Amino acid sequence: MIRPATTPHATTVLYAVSENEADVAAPALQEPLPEVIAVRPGVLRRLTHRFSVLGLIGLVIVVFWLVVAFIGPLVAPYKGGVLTSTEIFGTYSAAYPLGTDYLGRDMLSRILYGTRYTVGLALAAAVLASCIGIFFGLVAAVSGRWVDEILSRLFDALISIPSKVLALVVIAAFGSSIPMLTMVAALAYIPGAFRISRSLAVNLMTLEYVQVARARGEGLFYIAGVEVLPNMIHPMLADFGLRFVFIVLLLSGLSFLGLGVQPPNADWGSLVRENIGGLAEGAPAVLMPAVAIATLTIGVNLLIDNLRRKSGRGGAA
Amino acid sequence: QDAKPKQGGRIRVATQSASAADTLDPAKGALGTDYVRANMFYNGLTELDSHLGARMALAESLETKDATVWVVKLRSGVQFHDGKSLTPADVVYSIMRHKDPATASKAKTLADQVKEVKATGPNEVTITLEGANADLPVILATSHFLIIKDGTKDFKTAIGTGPFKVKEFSPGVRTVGVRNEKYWKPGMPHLDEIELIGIGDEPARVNALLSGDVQLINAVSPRSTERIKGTSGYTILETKTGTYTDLIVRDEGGITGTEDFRRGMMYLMDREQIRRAVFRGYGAIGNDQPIDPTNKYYMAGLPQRGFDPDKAKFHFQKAKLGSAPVQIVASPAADGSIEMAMLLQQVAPQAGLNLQVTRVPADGYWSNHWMKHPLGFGSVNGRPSADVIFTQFFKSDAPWNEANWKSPQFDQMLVAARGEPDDAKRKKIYGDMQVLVNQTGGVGIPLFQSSIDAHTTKLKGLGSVPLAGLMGFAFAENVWLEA
Amino acid sequence: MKAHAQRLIAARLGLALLTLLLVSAVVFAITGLLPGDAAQQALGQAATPEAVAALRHQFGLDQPALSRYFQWLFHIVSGNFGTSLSNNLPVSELIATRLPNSLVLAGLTALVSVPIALVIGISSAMFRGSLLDRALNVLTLSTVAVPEFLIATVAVLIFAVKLRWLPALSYLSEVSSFGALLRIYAMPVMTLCCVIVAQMARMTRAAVLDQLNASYVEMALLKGASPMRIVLRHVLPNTIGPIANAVALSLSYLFGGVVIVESIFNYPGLASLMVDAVTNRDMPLVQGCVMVFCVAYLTLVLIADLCQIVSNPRLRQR
Amino acid sequence: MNMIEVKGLRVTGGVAPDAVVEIVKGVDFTVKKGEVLALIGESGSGKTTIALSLLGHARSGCSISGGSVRVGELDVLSLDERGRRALRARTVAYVAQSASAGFNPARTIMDQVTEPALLHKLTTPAAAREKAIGLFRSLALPAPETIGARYPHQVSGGQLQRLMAAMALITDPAVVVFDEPTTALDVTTQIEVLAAFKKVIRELGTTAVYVSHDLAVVAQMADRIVVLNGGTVRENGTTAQVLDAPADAYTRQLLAATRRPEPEAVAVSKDTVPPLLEIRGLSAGYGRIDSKGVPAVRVLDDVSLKIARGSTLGVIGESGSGKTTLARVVAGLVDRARGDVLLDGKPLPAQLSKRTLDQYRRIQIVFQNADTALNPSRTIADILARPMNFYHGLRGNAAQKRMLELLDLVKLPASIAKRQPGGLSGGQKQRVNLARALAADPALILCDEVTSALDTVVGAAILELLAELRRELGVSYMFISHDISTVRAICDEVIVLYAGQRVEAGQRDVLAAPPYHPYTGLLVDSVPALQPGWLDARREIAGAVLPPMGASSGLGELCSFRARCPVRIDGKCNVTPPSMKKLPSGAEILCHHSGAELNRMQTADPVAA
Ligand SMILES: Nc1ncnc2c1ncn2[C@@H]1O[C@H](COP(=O)(O)OP(=O)(O)OP(=O)(O)O)[C@@H](O)[C@H]1O
Ligand SMILES: Nc1ncnc2c1ncn2[C@@H]1O[C@H](COP(=O)(O)OP(=O)(O)OP(=O)(O)O)[C@@H](O)[C@H]1O
Ligand SMILES: [Mg+2]
Ligand SMILES: [Mg+2]
Repeated sequence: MIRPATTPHATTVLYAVSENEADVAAPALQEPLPEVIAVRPGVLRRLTHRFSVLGLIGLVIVVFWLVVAFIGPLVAPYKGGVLTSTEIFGTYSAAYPLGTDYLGRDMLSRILYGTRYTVGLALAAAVLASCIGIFFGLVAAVSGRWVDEILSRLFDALISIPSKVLALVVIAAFGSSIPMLTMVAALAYIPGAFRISRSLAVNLMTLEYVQVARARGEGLFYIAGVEVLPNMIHPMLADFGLRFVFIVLLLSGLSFLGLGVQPPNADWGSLVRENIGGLAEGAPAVLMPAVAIATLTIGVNLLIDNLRRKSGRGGAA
Repeated sequence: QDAKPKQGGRIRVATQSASAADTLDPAKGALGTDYVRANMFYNGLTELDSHLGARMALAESLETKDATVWVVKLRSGVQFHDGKSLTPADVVYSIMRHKDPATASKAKTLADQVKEVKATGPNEVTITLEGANADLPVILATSHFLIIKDGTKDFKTAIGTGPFKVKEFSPGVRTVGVRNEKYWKPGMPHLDEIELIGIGDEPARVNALLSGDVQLINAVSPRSTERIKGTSGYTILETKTGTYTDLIVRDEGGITGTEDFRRGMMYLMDREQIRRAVFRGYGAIGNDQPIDPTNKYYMAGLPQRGFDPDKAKFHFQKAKLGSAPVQIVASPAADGSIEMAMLLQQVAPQAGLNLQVTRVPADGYWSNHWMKHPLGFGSVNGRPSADVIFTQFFKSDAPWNEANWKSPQFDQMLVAARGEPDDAKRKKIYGDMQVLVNQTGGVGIPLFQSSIDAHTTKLKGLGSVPLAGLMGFAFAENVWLEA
Repeated sequence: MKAHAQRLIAARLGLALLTLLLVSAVVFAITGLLPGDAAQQALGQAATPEAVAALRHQFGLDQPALSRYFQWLFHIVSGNFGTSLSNNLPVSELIATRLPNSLVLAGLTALVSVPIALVIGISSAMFRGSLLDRALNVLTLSTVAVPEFLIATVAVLIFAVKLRWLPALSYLSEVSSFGALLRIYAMPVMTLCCVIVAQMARMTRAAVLDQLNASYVEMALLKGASPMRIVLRHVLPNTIGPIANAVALSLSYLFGGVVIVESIFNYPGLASLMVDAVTNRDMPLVQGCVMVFCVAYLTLVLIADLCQIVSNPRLRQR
Repeated sequence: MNMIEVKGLRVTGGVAPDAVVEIVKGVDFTVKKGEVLALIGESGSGKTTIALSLLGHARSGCSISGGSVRVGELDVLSLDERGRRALRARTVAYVAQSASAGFNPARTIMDQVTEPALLHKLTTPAAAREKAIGLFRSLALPAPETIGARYPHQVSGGQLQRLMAAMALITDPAVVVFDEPTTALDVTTQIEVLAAFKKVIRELGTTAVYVSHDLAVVAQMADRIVVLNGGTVRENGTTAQVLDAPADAYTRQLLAATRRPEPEAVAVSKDTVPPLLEIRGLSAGYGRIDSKGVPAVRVLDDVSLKIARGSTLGVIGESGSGKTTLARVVAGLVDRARGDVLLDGKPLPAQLSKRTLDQYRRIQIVFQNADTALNPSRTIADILARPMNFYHGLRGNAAQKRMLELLDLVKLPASIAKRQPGGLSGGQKQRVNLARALAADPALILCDEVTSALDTVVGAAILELLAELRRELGVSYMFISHDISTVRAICDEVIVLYAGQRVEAGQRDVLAAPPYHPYTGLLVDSVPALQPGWLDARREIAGAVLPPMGASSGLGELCSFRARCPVRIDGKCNVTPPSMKKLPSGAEILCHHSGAELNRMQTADPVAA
């Protein structure tokens, strides 16, 4: 039955599939747990079992970049901002495996140093945006009419302010520090997360197990946190993947507008941006960070898609 | 360059900036585009020549005895675009309006030197200054002081005397000027039409040139020059200017006010490296004083300060610099400042300095950051005269006294130089002032940037005026298209 | 159906007003946090305290923020969007010159991207899990993962500088023929497509997949319908609602989110006008632009909902 | 001649990494031309799987792994995709279990009904429409000319089921497969649908395979019966033989489950005053509440009832009559517009938030749909532990112990506790549901159609369990169902709802024999009897035209059943509201007829059970 409350937010429907998928497959994910401990050598096989080839690729990429984010500066051949070469936009060479940038700095080191900004910042912002969005989405769905209406309108208002302009304003007002950038990127994507989580939650709220909990006299927080939230995690994860991509892009867009991470550090988007002059020569300085961004975002999405796909298996059981 | 100019044709010119704040009001001009636009539609009493000297334009002559009272004879037969003749009233209005705060003139500080402007004859205007200033003809050549019609308040269009007439003006989008058939300079302008646009993104600007969409661009990054020169049919034009991006060590009572700290910072600047890495050689090494080598008052004998971390360390120790991090604020608004800050940051540990770069957005930089931090950067466009630059940036009470540098001796010398009719003596005074600024001024001027324009080789007639690129923004009437 | 749609539109109009009010308040509040104001910005380096004060007075900035806000609000209600502080032109006029451009760009992009996204989304849903599905997935992801300024610059390098097929700038004054229009818009539209196709395609895929699980699909299969027919005749009518919503969300990006494309192609749209307005602290203009974006967004969402109603006989009935 | 020949059919389910299970394990049967074969068996026995294989189709995740299926001259399994497409709907047509799910909600009915004919290029669109209208008519659909222009949601479930049959028959297929076409319907609707099906099958002489788990239904429709269990054929014989002389033990078990023993009367202390739950003059509904306190969609209208401590109240009525709403009002999930609800004689606040913890605890609700009533992301242990913790503060070992007790009580293995609901069968889930309600230690359990979604064997087990719990724990039930036999089997008292009105209330025995309210009569008569020919006999009376009636007028609430009432009185039922009457059996009814009149009319009915 189509309830009036859900019609303006048809996005829900999109994720309904995975929701069911998630429901059904949950036991499949849960049950083998005790065995994992018992059978050590099976871990690798189990891993390949749980992820498809593409998912495995995604996992490898994500883990790789996470590791780089942590140890990048340690393994970088040169210190982050050191000017080492007189050649700008140098090409691949033994001394500078990924060439040099517009000032003659080692690109590999720049990328290694930049990893933690892109990965960390985007991840933090995406997590923050999703968490806050989900929180308010749940609040709106659970508390009903009034609160819902106000929150929805407020986020509608926020969503219609272009994110780059919002970022411009906030950064101009508060300066561009890492926490600020995280906040801004999160702020830009909270309304989206809110919309989706709200419509998912509104649908879940009509389900009978939620009604049972209400009839039991449970508080709103319990209902939101225990009955509703776990059942919308999978579609939200899928949403998180794209959101992550958009945040990485927003950050690079900010660097276009001259906002962004403080020098000499630079996130990958800024690296692309500051070296774009070398594009005509096909300088690695501009290509490599772009490749890094692409691999990271594709990796994250492959991984997440795969989590869901795995969940989908055995749907008819 | 000797070829005879061809008449006709249209070109499109892209400068580095355009915004909804674009204006046709010369007083409000803030960006290169505005200056170019103003020079297309208006004329000044004087104009700059290729040595930054003043050449008569709307004024037929400009005479003074004491550099305080100036008598201007207006050129006769000059008409505004709407057919009205140029009269003293127009000149009076054009100059005096700068003094009214409501005009929001960018040249208000300069105009405040003017005591009064009066029509003293049918073709004569007398300008009385508050004090002597021999540089007035040069000042009057700047784009803010271009002559508009008496009483103009509405700048939706521009009624000037200039070589082009407004065909279309949409702020932030484009300006189209068509040839003024009745222009008072014989044989000028050469082109039928000029379209002026702004492309903020430098690579996009270069690409627009190389794809043939525009014929002339300015503010080319030194890193793009190789590419442009390497493409047949295009070339660049380097104009050495007095424009500089300076390190400001501002006296705000803290350590940045101490002589030693300042000196230390100056020694930390690796000027050669800045010139090479940041500006790819397009610039002249500076010596922490604002007069560039193209200027006739440049003092050549001043010993060049070099990169010397040891000396810097010595001075820092003398200044009792601790290990606490020192913030340095840079912004894309001050061209090259971020790179300079990063280079400084790199070498700072050698001198025992822990420098941290804070980049702030270009947006709002001038009102919110410039001169508000102990360590920061400024960017000063070349000024037509030594007097202007000293007055605006180094006089003790100058509003833009970047380093908050107070030197009564300097102020006295400034006044003395203004009133000094003897050019040799003036040069001597200016030389002393350069020494003074170099020793204690508190600004580090690593180099004077060249301004780089790029254009198709078909475009001829473009010359250099050391003020800025695009012939000191006044290229419009001078260029023509070779078939 | 009419009645239902009318009721929906009426209710939406009411809510839209509320949203607009909220937006204006939010914008006013956050721009209030900005350091500097229009007067300082207009004077730039020449900002001396007296000059700033005089200009502030002229702009009315010396009044308290709240009273300025209500004044502005009052003017809006009487249909007056105010005058831009940075160039003294009426805000409505400034917007009116840019809005058609933004609409054309958004419209053309929608015209190109929506069919592409639908085809991609539908084909990857139809061949779920196949090589094609994965390839399309990676492809759309990689286009969206490349920063748009890079895509735009690469496109310019190839098509304008190297091949000279297309102009590097979007010269609207030169739109004289359809061919010229295509040439001028080709690159901006292509760049924007790269940005928005992925999301729409993914949403379409999800929506179609959702419906493919429905039992009427199995029934259609048992009627002997071919997969193509099932998707086109059976599934699509049921996915119009969610797809329209996804499309609306993506398209709303085409108004305010295209600063970069506008600045690279020198395209005179609303987004760059708004960025300028922020830079100049030109509050009336900022507010005007945000109002337009908000209205555009709400309209898109409303259209999406109407699509959903039209496509869903259950909703149509009520 | 055999129209259908199935030999050694094997279907496996599950994809490689998961466990592969054989769903159908070598099934053989044949159907002669023009014969109706019934496939019968409990849920999950592979009925649908076999039915689909007749169309050469296996659901995603399943595959046909062996055997052969011949339909006419065609070897179905050896056909390629195109061949199978050509077969489907052309040679073998399928009528699905749930018509409402089988119809595309976004397209008109006519569009979908004529689609097979057009798809296979059998006729022109115009001719197809003509034919469809003819089929609508012979399937006794109302307004056959125009019904095709409607959308699926604009017709009732029973009509939709008949429309689906029309869709199947439009191509004149050689074989029609009916997959539980009436399981989702009300008894009253089921009768009409069955009759319509029977008529067209007979008229067209179609060969049919009829899938069902309801022996009584099958008895009406089939010539032969194949009994399935666990993917194998247990028995294959003529209808009469299978029903009268079942050869297989499993068949006997099935038969036994339908013939439920009359429950032993539980000693209910009648003198407990006040009753555990009392409802007086309750009105409720959904939507915006107007100034008079009447909701926009009014579902319940002036309903009163009492449930004594330890007793069971049955609530019966067709789909949409407001049964679930009643339960929700009691649970506090739906606001009431008017009336009082008393628990133990004390008023129960309408709003959930105003109730006390004890009130929450004492009323527990068990929903109809076991699938959606359990949070799929929590384990059974979590689900059961929550009410114990919430109401009784039980934690750790004590909770663990209590949980095991509960599982034991509902006859579930303790190993189930670690699983999530997705891993349980429908019957198991329903037991967990029940256990969760019991965990609260409630006084009243509202059971909303707890057995409707289950097959007879499993359903019977749940009912058994309910009765046992009642004996042991003394809980009371409000037992909601549309299945009269179930209600009769376990309830002490019964109320009958029609369109939100309580049309009859009384002891369980009121359902046993006339007189009853005309609506109750219709319900009782519609329950198929386990004897072949019952349907044909019954059709004769039910098919009779209703007595004519003028336009309604008058004040107050008229009898809501008057539009369908076979014994309505023009000038009375459409003018004055009915009054409450007491029948000799002690039941109260809302009708203009007296008990005697009703008795006369209803005993005249030859097939009244
Ligand atoms: N896609 C699938 N993958 C694996 N097993 C399946 C799949 N679909 C159904 N099954 C299993 O096959 C068995 C038979 O299912 P089927 O639907 O044929 O039963 P049925 O007799 O029609 O039951 P019901 O009366 O509930 O409709 C069940 O045990 C079911 O769990
Ligand atoms: N949330 C709701 N909003 C509006 N109307 C509703 C809502 N829920 C149910 N209804 C309507 O109330 C009426 C009674 O519904 P209810 O669920 O109580 O019937 P029921 O007797 O339980 O039927 P079933 O046997 O199908 O479960 C129906 O007409 C239904 O359409
Ligand atoms: Mg089945
Ligand atoms: Mg119900």
